[in-house]
Amino acid sequence: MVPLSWYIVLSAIVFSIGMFGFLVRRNLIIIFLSIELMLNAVNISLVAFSHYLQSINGQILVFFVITVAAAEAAIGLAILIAFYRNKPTVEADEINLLKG
Amino acid sequence: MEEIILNKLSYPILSLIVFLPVLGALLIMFLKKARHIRWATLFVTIAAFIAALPLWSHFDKTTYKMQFVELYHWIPSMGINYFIGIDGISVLFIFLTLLLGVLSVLVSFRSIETKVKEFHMSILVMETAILGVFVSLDFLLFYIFWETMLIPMFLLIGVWGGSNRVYAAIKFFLYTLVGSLLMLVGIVVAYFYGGQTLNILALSSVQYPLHIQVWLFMAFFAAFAVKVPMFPVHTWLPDAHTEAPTAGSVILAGVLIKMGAYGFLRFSMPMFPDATVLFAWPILILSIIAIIYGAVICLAQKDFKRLIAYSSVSHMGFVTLGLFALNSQGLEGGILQMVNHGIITGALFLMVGIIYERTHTRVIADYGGIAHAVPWYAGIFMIFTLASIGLPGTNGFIGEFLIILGAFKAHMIIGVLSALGIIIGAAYMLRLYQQVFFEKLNSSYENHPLPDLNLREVITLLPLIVLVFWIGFYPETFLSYMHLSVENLIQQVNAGSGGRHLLAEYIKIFRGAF
Amino acid sequence: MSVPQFFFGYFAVMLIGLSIMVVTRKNPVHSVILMLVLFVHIAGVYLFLNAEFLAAIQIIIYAGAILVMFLFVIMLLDLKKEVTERRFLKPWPLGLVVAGTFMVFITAVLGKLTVFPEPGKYSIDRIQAEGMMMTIGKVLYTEYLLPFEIASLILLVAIIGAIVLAKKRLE
Amino acid sequence: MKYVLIPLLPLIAFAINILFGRKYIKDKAHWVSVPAVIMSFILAVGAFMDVKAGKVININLYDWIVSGNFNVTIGFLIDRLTVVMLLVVTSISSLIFIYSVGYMRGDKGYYRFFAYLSLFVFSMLILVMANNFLLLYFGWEAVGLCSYFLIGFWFDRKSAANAGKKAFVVNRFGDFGFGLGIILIFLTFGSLEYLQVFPGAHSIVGQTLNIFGHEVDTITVICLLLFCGAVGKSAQIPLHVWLPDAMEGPTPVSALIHAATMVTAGVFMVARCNPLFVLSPVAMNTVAVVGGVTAIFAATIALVQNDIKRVIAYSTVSQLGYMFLALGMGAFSAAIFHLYTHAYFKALLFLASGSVIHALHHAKHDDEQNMQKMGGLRKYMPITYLVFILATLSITGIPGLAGFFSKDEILWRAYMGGNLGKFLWFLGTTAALLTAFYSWRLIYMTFHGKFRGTQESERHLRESSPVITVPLMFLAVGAVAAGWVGIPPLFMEHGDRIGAFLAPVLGHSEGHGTHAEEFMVLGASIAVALGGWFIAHRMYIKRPELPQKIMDKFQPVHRLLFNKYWVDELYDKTIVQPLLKGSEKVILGIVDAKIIEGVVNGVPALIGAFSRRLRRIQTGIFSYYGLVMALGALIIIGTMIFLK
Repeated sequence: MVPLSWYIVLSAIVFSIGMFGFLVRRNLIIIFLSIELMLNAVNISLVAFSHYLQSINGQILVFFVITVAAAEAAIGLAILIAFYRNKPTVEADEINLLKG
Repeated sequence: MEEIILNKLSYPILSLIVFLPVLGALLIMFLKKARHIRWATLFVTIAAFIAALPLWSHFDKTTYKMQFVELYHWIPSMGINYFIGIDGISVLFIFLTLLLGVLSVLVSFRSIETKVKEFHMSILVMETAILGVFVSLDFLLFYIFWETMLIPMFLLIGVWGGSNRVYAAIKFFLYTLVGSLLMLVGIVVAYFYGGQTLNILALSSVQYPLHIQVWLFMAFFAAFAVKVPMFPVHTWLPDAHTEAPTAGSVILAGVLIKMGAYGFLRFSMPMFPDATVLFAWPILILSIIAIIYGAVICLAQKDFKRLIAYSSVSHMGFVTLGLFALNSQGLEGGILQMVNHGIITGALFLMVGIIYERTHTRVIADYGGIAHAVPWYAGIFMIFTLASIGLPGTNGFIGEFLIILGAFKAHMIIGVLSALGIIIGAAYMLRLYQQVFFEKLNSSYENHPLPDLNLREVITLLPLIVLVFWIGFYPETFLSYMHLSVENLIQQVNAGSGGRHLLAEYIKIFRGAF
Repeated sequence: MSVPQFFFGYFAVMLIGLSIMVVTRKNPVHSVILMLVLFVHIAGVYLFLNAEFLAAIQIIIYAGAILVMFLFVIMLLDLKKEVTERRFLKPWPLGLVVAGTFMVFITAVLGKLTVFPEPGKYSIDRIQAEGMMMTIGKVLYTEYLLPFEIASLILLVAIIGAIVLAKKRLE
Repeated sequence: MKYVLIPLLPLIAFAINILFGRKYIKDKAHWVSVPAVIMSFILAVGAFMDVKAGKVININLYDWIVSGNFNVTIGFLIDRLTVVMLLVVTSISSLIFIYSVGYMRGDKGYYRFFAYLSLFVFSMLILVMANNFLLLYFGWEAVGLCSYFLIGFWFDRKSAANAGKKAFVVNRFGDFGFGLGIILIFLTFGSLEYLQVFPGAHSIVGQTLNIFGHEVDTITVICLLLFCGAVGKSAQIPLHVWLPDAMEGPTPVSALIHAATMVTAGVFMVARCNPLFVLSPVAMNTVAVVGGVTAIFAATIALVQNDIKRVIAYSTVSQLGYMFLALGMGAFSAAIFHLYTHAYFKALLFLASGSVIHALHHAKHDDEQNMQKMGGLRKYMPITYLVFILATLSITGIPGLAGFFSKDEILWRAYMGGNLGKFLWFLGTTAALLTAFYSWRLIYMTFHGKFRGTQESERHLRESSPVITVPLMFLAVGAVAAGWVGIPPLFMEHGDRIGAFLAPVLGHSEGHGTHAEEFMVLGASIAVALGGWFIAHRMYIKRPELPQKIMDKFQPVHRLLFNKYWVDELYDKTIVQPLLKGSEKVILGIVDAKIIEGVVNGVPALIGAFSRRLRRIQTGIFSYYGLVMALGALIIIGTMIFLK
């Protein structure tokens, strides 16, 4: 039998890798991919809990996470396109309009 | 709850008065033409004034209790109510606010050309907020109104002000906000010490321990002293006044800074009687400094509006002096002087605004001899100058005399020093008058004729002129409202466990410390 | 080592390896392709956890829809220049340390997770008896009806938003 | 009740003129004001009859200010003292109003002039009729205000505007003390009404006040504070500086306000408060010394002035000094008597000099008030010359004329007042000598010799019109005959009728001197009057070159006197300039701008500087923000793990 903690640790590792990608990559598309990666890492743990606790709620939650992920990706990429029209770059450190 | 008399009229009159302006603001949001907006605002302010007239006739002068009270539960779980009412002290300020509201709209008819709608909405919202402050008997309600007032004023100064308006607006905002936040802390402390209620009347009857009183008094003092403004925290006032548009200056001088002194009367004194007695002396001394300092500084002013602003510092010094003399002459004089200052300084700012519309300069040296060109203007300005100096027969005299009498009662030296301010007051006002109106007509007006007052401006000033003489010759009309409330207040202060005795104790401790 | 453990080991190694490759590739197209492989492996993990329906969803939605959208976007944006430039921001070692420490913390805490509450009523046998679709459907349309509706609304908003944002401004 | 109309009529006239004068009434303003003041005069005569019959009228109109135990009414008290003042004020006002019709004709502020004059009469009447101290203060300030308006009547002249302001502010210094005195009276007696304060005065004898640890007699403090007000209003040392400058106003104003009525308000007030003053020897002596010193001080300055109105102004200050001398010696009725005679002859002097100025003005004389540019006017203006002579005879104290009786009574009373009194008598007699000299000097320089102006202006010289000369003649009658109500008992049994009339209010003035002494005093004053005349005659008629010689010989003394002892300059250097400079440089420049604003702006500036540094962290790149956020989350998680 595979213990639950293995899945959790796997999830944590994948999440951390996704987080690393999110924090340090310059390319915005890969940053989005990293976000997807983190979401999926969470999904793994959710499904694992669902299985081991014999509760269906975890799976339902994954369902919603996928929904939100899809919406987020759609909006995010749309913003990216809109932004790209104004300033043709997808590099994170060249987008500094927050500085005001 | 025996301290209140519920509203006996068939409709909630206070709520009506307070919220009429803000409803008016909603109404004018839908208007497009500047002309319509101006007339609609004027109509709303006049309507509010008329709506308040029953207060005048139905007011019961034979009691000190809160009248026309409206009391509804608001957030029962925290003991917060919608609780409003007035007594003999606040009723005068209601009328002053309403009157100056009308006049400030009238005077802006021609001077405001940009963002007319927003301007008038700001004025109306501010009127509601100020009225709310004067009627609130619940701390949360009070605080909401108190802070609401900041925003429209900030906008008035910052958007329609003079050249340095942004600096002045931010300065005004920061000063008052810092004070208010300390007061908020004080309110929270009072809430927990006073049995988890925010009812101001209930809190006034709570006996706080002395050290708590001292801390709370200081917290409230921060908010009120900035607003008054008292001596070391007065520097926002000249900037704000100078940069604000005329209507803003009028409201600022006329009622807004009265809220600080009103706070002393409504909160500091009845809630912390011992601390009040304890702090009376330092405040008296600060007041004396404000009186003389404000007056002396006026001698050096080169800017028309700034001079009047600094004279406000001096006059408000008289007000705090009277209040903290803690006897009936001082208190009544102080309250009356608040009204007087609203009338006189309000009028002076109106007059400066009127001439500024024609000349577009505030530098005193740019004027000179204009009495030749605008005799009516000069005459009316003279009336307000004399009232400001405190000449007998004008309202300024009654207030200042009572205050000096009260101060003299409190201590002779204080009385003598305060009277000194009157001498310098005459000097700077007459100096201003001479430089502006007398001597040869300034050559710059020979080619550009300077039109005298028009009908609208005369109508704007007329009520204030009437009031100057009315209070000057028959102040009893106004004093009679406050007699009992003031007596009650003095009793409350004295009911504290004899603060003078405590003061002696403190001095002993203080001496022991060295 | 049992068979499940072996398969878990395989999936774990693949997932971690693929993840690292996804976040380190220079060319985003490569990343997306690797991501596709990664999603398929995740679906495999789901199958091991008796979540067949989610495994299918994972393939269809993530691999089939979202990743394709990424590809479209990459092609919409002409990204030749970026490929040749630096991959990471300047303080990337700090990011590495943060992510690493985070991983250590999480594993340190969750790895020791032992206390289990009472098992729920959806045992594997019951689900198999009733059918996966039936079970999920029942819960989703009864207990989770409101969230479900809200999710649909979010999707609607996302659709509209994406269209509004991405379309060229009509002059 | 009808006596309320006495002050009210001029007030109505004022209101009508100021509101409608500019557009409608214009040069008919006198038709409003003159009848009003004449009506007041008639009513005042009625009041005099009533009071003479033994009535004391005390009317309370309404409560003015009520606050706690403080209560003051608007009310009038008409007793014997008031009535005398009423008659003086209304009669002289009536004459001067009529005179002004001619004098001010053609001035573009004609309506304004009459409005202000009416307001002044109203205020002055309130002042004398008040039945309490606060209303007295009201009138007191109001006459000051009118004085301000009227001195600065030709406000386009900078000197006039300055003089008005100076008068007002200097008076404020006096009023400062006066106001405090009133407050102290209230705190001591619990009331401000004369009829409650004066009877109670005896009860507080010996009561003391603690001022900086010193126990001071309360009544003395009260009296000295009240006297402060009198010093300001009646232009005594050291607040005399405003009165000479006040001559910038039109001449009728100088006559009415700065000679006959307003400046004597201080005398009236002290006399009114005599029940208080008699209880404080210190205050009485102070009053007497200030009066005596002022009398001689002002007389010396008048010796060398060249401006015709300024000479008369200093003469007024000097005469007011006499009145205070009398008050201080306890001779209250003598002071009022002198006030009354002085009103006539001094008003006459001013109006007559006004007639001269008027004539010169119409003759396009460029320096219309400088006596050095006059001379020989006798033949052009015989009536003016005649009344001038009469007034001068009266003021110098030639027997039989008004000034003689009143001045003599003062000197005699002073002489009887112990050592201090003898000294003051000596001052007063010397001042009388100087008075005689400068008065005759004025006449000789103005009317005798040859005209020193241009020939062009000489051709236009002529006597003023009847509207000016008729009031002069009336006043001349007063200047001659007004004193006949106070002939000393020495010459006539029951001669001192005014003293007897005022006795119920001001007390009897008992003297303890022999007839021989009285004759000596009398003789001395007649001698100095003639002596002064003689010297002036020698210097200005017989040997006209003499004044210049003396001037050269006593250059420093002349400079000292000509520059009025440099009192103005002293005040300017010690009070005015330090205040203005201090205000601008120190308070505004340093305290307000640097210290307070420094603290206030310093704190935000510090925060600002700090945040400018801190702002560099804000790169605007969201990844960095994310990094920091993750770091923060990590720290929180770490603490939670390791603290458990």
